[in-house]
Amino acid sequence: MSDLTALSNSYQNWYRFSRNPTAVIGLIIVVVSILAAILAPHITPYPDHAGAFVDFRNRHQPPSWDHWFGTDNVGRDILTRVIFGLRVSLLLAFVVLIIAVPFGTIMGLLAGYFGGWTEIVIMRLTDIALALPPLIMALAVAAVLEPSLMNAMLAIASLWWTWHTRLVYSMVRQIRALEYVEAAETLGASKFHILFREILPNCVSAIAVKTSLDAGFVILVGASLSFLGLGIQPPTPDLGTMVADGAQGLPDYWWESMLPGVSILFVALGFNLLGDGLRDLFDVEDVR
Amino acid sequence: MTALLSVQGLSVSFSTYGRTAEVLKGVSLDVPQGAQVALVGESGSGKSVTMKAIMGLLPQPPARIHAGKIMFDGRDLLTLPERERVALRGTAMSMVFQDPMSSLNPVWTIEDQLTTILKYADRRLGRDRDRRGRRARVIEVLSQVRMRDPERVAQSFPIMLSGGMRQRVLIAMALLSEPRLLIADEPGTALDVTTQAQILKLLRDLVEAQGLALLMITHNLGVVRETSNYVYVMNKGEIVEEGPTAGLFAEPRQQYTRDLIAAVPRLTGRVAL
Amino acid sequence: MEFLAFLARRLAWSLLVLVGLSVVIFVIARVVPGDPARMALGPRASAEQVTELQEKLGLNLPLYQQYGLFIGGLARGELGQSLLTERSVNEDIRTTFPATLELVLTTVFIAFLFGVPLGVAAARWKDSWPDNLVRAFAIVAAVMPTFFIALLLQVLAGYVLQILPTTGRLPTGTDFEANITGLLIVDGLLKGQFNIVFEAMRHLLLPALALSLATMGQMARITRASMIDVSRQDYMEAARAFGVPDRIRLFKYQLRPAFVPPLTIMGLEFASLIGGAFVVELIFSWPGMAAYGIRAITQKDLNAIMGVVMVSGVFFVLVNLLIDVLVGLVDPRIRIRGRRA
Amino acid sequence: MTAALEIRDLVKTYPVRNAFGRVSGAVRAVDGVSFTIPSGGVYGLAGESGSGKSTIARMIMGLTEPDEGDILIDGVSVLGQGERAKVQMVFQNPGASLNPRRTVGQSIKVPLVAHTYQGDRKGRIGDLLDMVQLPRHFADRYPHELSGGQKQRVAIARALAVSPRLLVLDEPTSALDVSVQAKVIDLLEELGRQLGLTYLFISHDLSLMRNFAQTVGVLYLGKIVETGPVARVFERPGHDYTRLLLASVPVISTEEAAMRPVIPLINGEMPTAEDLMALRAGLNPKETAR
Repeated sequence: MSDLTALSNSYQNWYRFSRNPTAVIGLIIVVVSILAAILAPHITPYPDHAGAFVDFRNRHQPPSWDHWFGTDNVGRDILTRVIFGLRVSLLLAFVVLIIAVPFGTIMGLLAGYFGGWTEIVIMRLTDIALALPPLIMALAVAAVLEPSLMNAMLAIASLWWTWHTRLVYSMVRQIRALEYVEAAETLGASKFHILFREILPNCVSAIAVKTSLDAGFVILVGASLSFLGLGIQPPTPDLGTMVADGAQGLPDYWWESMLPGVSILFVALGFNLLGDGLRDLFDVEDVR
Repeated sequence: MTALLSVQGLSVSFSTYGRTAEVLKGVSLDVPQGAQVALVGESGSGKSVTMKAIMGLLPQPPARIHAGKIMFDGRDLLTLPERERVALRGTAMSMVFQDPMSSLNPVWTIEDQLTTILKYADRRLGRDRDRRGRRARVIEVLSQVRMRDPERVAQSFPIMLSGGMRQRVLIAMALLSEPRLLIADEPGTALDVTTQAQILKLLRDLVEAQGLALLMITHNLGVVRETSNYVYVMNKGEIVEEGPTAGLFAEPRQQYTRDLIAAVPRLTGRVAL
Repeated sequence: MEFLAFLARRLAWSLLVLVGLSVVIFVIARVVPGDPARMALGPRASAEQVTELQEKLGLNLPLYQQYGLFIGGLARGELGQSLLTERSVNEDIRTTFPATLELVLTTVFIAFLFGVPLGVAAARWKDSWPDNLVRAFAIVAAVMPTFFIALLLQVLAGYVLQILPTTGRLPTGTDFEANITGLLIVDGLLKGQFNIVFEAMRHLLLPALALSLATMGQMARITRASMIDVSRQDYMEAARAFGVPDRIRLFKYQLRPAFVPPLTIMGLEFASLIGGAFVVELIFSWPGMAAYGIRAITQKDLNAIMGVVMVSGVFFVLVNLLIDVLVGLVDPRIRIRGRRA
Repeated sequence: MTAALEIRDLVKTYPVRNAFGRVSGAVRAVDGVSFTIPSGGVYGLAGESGSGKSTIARMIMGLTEPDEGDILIDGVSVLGQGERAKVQMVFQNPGASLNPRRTVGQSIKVPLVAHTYQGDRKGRIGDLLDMVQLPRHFADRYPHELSGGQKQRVAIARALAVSPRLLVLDEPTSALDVSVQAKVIDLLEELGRQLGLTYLFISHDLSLMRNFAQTVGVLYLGKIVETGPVARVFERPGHDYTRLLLASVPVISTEEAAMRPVIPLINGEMPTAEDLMALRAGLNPKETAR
């Protein structure tokens, strides 16, 4: 009986989700991008072009049947490098969010529920982080240490958690005032129970929506960073770097910068559409 | 004498997610000129839908009116052109909103909101009144609802006023253009009992003094007795019983009404059933 | 009174944020591995040269004393010497900041000018084609990498159509000194040189547009959501029940209470606008502070980096204080209660 | 016999801050309140918003600590004790007092886990649902699948899970329709008899109080202004505020109407409590525009 209602609930959710065309498109883009990134060595037409490969006879080839996205200034297949570049982008988003989301959520729960000095300290930290854009932070760190993917991820994650903290904090402040939290307190429930069993489940949908949107934005920050030459270093393919390098050949060799640029746009769009679809599905208030 | 407002066989359905539910099934009720009529029902009875249909505030879709007439002053509101219908709103018939906390715009002063309403009501009625005239009328109406310092209230933003005072402002809002019919949606239920009593007395006094017709929509049988002399009892989209208030309360004929009255706790203590 | 107290409180918090920011910047610059003096001088410098520079920069002192020196300098508005330009960082920022300011202000102006009406239109025609169009625009604008938009605009307008300049603030060789406010448009107006104003605007258009698209989409989205939120309030239905016309309801009753979220978000967006300016200035050869910052970063010019980040932070904080005042003007509840809802 | 609940001179003040956050004074939300409820009794606390009734409930539940005074349950002071299994609470709004993401069973299990109930928890949940006359399979339902009255029954079941002595009922039926209210009140009375429960019933609904409580205390601005057996207080009210409250109740019969005290009108209008007090004290009612 209960299993049936639960099942019909999730079926209903899926039905509503599947009726939302933008959300479905978003999901497809996300899934295809992730699969392509994972399977890159097996599905790309010229896997060896991912490294320091040179073929000057084939440089600056416009898009063709052999090279769907054309070739770059040393003759490498751009489609291959875009797909390998996705790996870097998605890895960046994954690592940043796997650090930032749980940490930010816990900080938000603590600040929102306990109040007092916990709240003051945590929320002032988030205020400071607001004044410091992730891109500039990552740039500064890259300058002082050395430009690398790891440093970029750490620099971005070190600020990104604050956005989740602010989201969860404001939700907890609302939820804490509801009677069911007070009821749990009068029933003698532990603080752990109240935070993780009563409050957190009511924040999960909003966190999911935000995480999906964030994945797109982290990818954009990462691409900007490498566009400025402070991301992952060559010859590893990276979308931002490809746009920057290709820009030297504008407007004649437009595909060398435009197609990697469109690819970034495409992946970020996928995560955004997915997040928007989830928002409609969960009926979450506007986050971000 | 024909009634000022006469709802005849009104049927309304709501369609959501492909399902259609009939929420009003042939509702008929009359509000004669200068009479005080109550429409009482529990949640989900259809009383709010009836009220919104009369005011022309039903969102269509999802709602659909598929039968009936709403006669006001001899004209059927449902077939009236939209312009003429809008012209009646807030002028010939107007409404006292329920929730004093959320029914006033928080970013404009009371005077600003009342004069705006008056300005467009005047325009529809072809009345010529300048800014100063409008202001004077607003102050006049605010004193009619027994506001002690109408000038200061007019200058206030809603959050500077107590719940009771905001409810008075809502009543003043309804009185601005000298309506003939006042539709009251559970005024005072969001307030404390003593404040509610003040509001109900004020409403009663105003209606009697100005000879207005009143349609009181409520779930509270006590409020019905305090404010009306004729009552319609509604359940599941239908009028189950009607009659003069005192008589109906003393001798309900239908089982539903009997149960409803029996469920109300009495100030005198338990009644032997 | 309550409002003044609110602003005073916000001001106090802002100062705290700035102190926090200075600590963060200091930590990044000093505690991370590597010797700033060695980094600045490069691997071929002699040990004496490094020691000399260390002493000059106070790097041989204990950390808390170094922070003391740093914050003391900040308090006096002294950002130290740039290792790269060998001028004071103050001087460098004073010459470059107005260009960035002009760019960012124009961007905000454009974002608001188009974003808010788009949001209003989307809310007004919710779920029909104008709404869908605005929502699609907002999403695409949000996910377009700023550098990509900038390149695209540069190619389109600069190379293909050839109607707008794609680099700098003025045509090369223009003899004009913006020595009043540093903003070309303002100074041009003040000096009555309208051709300068015109040229400055022409040069501003592309970079400002590139920088504003994402924020414009954001404004449209927030305005739409906020308008829809307000449209569900009881007072909107009341206004309708009293026969207040559509137009008045939309602009007077709905837009004003709905205006607070876009304003607030605009304030928060400033941080990412400054971030975006780093990219846009580089692409359009804009002689601003962000471009200076990028150069400082690639050359490991520590004082300059710290200066640029600190000035961005101060700018952000000031803008948000201004926004608090605006929000108070728009919404009397904040004025009266002295806090946000 | 010791009282199930004894409240002694309870005081709770809240600091008043000026615009700059400085403490500039204090409001006495609860100002020297004392009462006792004998075991198995029903004590009604009547008051309007701002009277301090919710603050009293919160202090009894241990959600707020009083500044002065003592709270004794079965003759033992409970101040400073964290959990109070002997006293449980039913909240005003059944829609908000159950977590929307948790099933009825999960909600009822919370106190069982918190107070380390040793027996068969699943069986106990079923028994509790039986007690509040809901089908046992409701344990798997989510709150949004229930009606308001059903939710309030679940809240009662949850409060009874650890066999408390005393239930604090904070306006338990004010969000319900009258017909549903009557059934919930019947249930509470029956449970009270069966389990020997003591009730503290907090409400602004005097008619309901007349029917449900045996003793009533009328709370005004943090003080009990009148107390006594409910029939005596309602038939011969001794305090002006009680009279005003009674006169304000909308009633449905002439007998009830005859019972309401006559209140002097001020400017042709029902006075506010402040005005009435001021009038009695011989002062001119002052203008009260806030």
